[in-house]
Amino acid sequence: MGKAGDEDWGAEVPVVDDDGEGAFVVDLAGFEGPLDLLLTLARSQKVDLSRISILALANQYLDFIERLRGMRLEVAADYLVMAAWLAYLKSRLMLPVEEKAEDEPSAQELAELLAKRLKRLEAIRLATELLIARPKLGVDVFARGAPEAVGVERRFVWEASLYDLLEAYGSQRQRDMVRVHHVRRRQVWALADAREILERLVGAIPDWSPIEAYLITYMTGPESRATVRASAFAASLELVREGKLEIRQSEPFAPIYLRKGSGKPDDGSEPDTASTEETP
Amino acid sequence: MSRQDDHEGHAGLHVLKGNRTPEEHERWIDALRSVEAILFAAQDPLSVEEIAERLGPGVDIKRVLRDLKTMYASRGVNLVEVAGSWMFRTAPDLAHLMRKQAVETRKLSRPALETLAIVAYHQPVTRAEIEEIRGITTAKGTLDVLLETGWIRMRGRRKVPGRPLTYGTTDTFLSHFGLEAITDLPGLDDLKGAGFIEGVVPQGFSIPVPRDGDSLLPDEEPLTEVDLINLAPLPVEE
Amino acid sequence: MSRQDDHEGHAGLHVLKGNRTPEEHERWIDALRSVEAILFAAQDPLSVEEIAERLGPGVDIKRVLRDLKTMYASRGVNLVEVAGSWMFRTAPDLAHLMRKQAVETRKLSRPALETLAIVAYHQPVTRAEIEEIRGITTAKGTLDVLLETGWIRMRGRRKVPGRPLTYGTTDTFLSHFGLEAITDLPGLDDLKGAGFIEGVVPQGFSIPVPRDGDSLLPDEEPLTEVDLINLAPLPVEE
Repeated sequence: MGKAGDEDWGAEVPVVDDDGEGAFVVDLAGFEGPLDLLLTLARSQKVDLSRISILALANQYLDFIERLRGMRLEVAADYLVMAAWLAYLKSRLMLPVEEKAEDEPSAQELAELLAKRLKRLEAIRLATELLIARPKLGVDVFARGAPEAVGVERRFVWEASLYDLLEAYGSQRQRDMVRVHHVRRRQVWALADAREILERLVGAIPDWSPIEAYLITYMTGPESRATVRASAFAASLELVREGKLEIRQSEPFAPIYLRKGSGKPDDGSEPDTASTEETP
Repeated sequence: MSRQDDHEGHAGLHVLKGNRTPEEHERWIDALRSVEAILFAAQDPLSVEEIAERLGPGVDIKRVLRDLKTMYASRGVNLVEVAGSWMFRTAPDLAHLMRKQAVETRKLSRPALETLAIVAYHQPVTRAEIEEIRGITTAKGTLDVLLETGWIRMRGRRKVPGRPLTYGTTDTFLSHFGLEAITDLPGLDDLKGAGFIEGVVPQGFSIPVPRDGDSLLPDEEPLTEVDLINLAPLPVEE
Repeated sequence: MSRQDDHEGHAGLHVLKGNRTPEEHERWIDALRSVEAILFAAQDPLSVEEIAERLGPGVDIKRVLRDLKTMYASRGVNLVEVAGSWMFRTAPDLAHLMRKQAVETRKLSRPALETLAIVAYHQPVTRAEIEEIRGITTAKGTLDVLLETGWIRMRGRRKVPGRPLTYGTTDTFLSHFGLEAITDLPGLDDLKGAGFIEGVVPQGFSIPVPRDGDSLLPDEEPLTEVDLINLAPLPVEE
């Protein structure tokens, strides 16, 4: 009684427990409580439970408990409680019919209640038998051993409206406009930029050097070559006019050479400057 | 294997032909084959609604099920209704062949089985009521074990002082014991016949008609969220 | 449902009676039912030997299997032999019942919408061209999703080094977006008018007039058969 877990799975129940103080407590294994013991005793009367002699049953029960105690075995408390109750019932049953108190059942009624409780326990026992006798799934009958799973086929219905589409295209191309503008700016060498760079570079180089040498680092790709050359050349002419730069080209399409100017504004007498040409 | 013209090939199907036009018959055969396939493939019982969902409209599934049940009644595999759902199972009389198939199942102890039966026949029932019938204290573990099997569940709380938990059975219980409904519990008539159902016995002594369904009785109240967390059965140790 | 005397109840079984004595017939029915049940409950296909082990001696299992196979040939479930082992499987023609169609509505992502719009306006267009217009790398998945919608298709290959694929829209695209023809897509002025493009439009900014028709342009070449196999879109992951 009162043990959890393993017992519920049909594990062995010890018949006798050592309570740790030397005395043995009869667990009355095989009997599931006093009611069960009573039912077992009642069955031995071999009569219909509703016509059973509760008096005889009470005597049997008390004898049984007495025998256990005679064997100097400790009996679990609830069996003793039942024994006490049965002794009381027995004494009342044996007395002549007493005056019945209003709110108290008579001894006969108590006996009937006990008989009915026993009958009910027996009924549920029978029902348990019937229930466990049924073919059980996974024990007697079997479900599909290799079930075929239902594959879920996801189908997507895509949603987008023409509005979504046009809005996406419009804003996409709008971004595109801004972006293209930026790219142009990077790809064109502004005159001012070219002038600033030439001023800085030429100051560092004392003698004639080809213009390409100054510009090579800025000609990052074929598409930038033309703009770098054009802007640099235009800027160089301006710098020559201001006397900050001297420029020389031996013949058309020949390399253009630059060097630091005298610092005086150009008077136009330098012959080389006129014949220069931009590379196409 | 042309289904259309080979009468012999239809095997069991042609016996159910009845008075149908060839077209109706063909549709009928299609319906039978389809439901047969769907149920045969499934491990768990399927409700009429679940079958209908797979089949699409226009099929009298209940009739198909009835016909299939008849067709399979004598076979090694039977079509059975369990808790309102349908499934194929091996025939009970062939259990001896199936022993090998049986996975090592732990057998419930007597007290646990008895408690299960009380929950089944008396539901909704409180622990105190179970103890009253059995005349013995029910170990806490017993109900836990039963909860763990998935055969019983906590339904709610009885509206009496102390608000004790009420227990009832589940669909898994019905399915395991091959019951169509809780009213199919064996011996129910005997119990009624013995006068345990009617109010002839004093209060608290009757074996009530087992109540089906999930709906709570007037004297029950639902579990609260806190209950559901606190009462979640702990896994039972092996 | 007594199996012994109800001929009708045997359903498919009686057609195989042949010239047997009643006793032989009964044994035969038993064998059929047993094998049927064993195969039904088995987790894996079973060989003749494995079935024999379960049934005990005296049964011609190969014949039983052959008879069962015939009986089930026209049914919703078939008995099939796989690598020398036997199993029940749902009939191949009912495969559609074994799948559940889950229809989900999904919204196209922003990148997908933009890409779709570019394909619509600029078709035939290559992936590199889409990327150039969007100024961003287009994920492979984006085009796959669009192919899966059925709104764009691979038209052919551009006759340039690398032979890149060209994409265009489909008739499904037109019908989904309620367009009679691709040329119905609004032009720059309409887009500006509707406020889809705002502000000053720089010089040289243009929106192409979408080209209609399935026929390839002079700079396109058709897809080869190998393309069609290799490029079949894979199902889109969740």
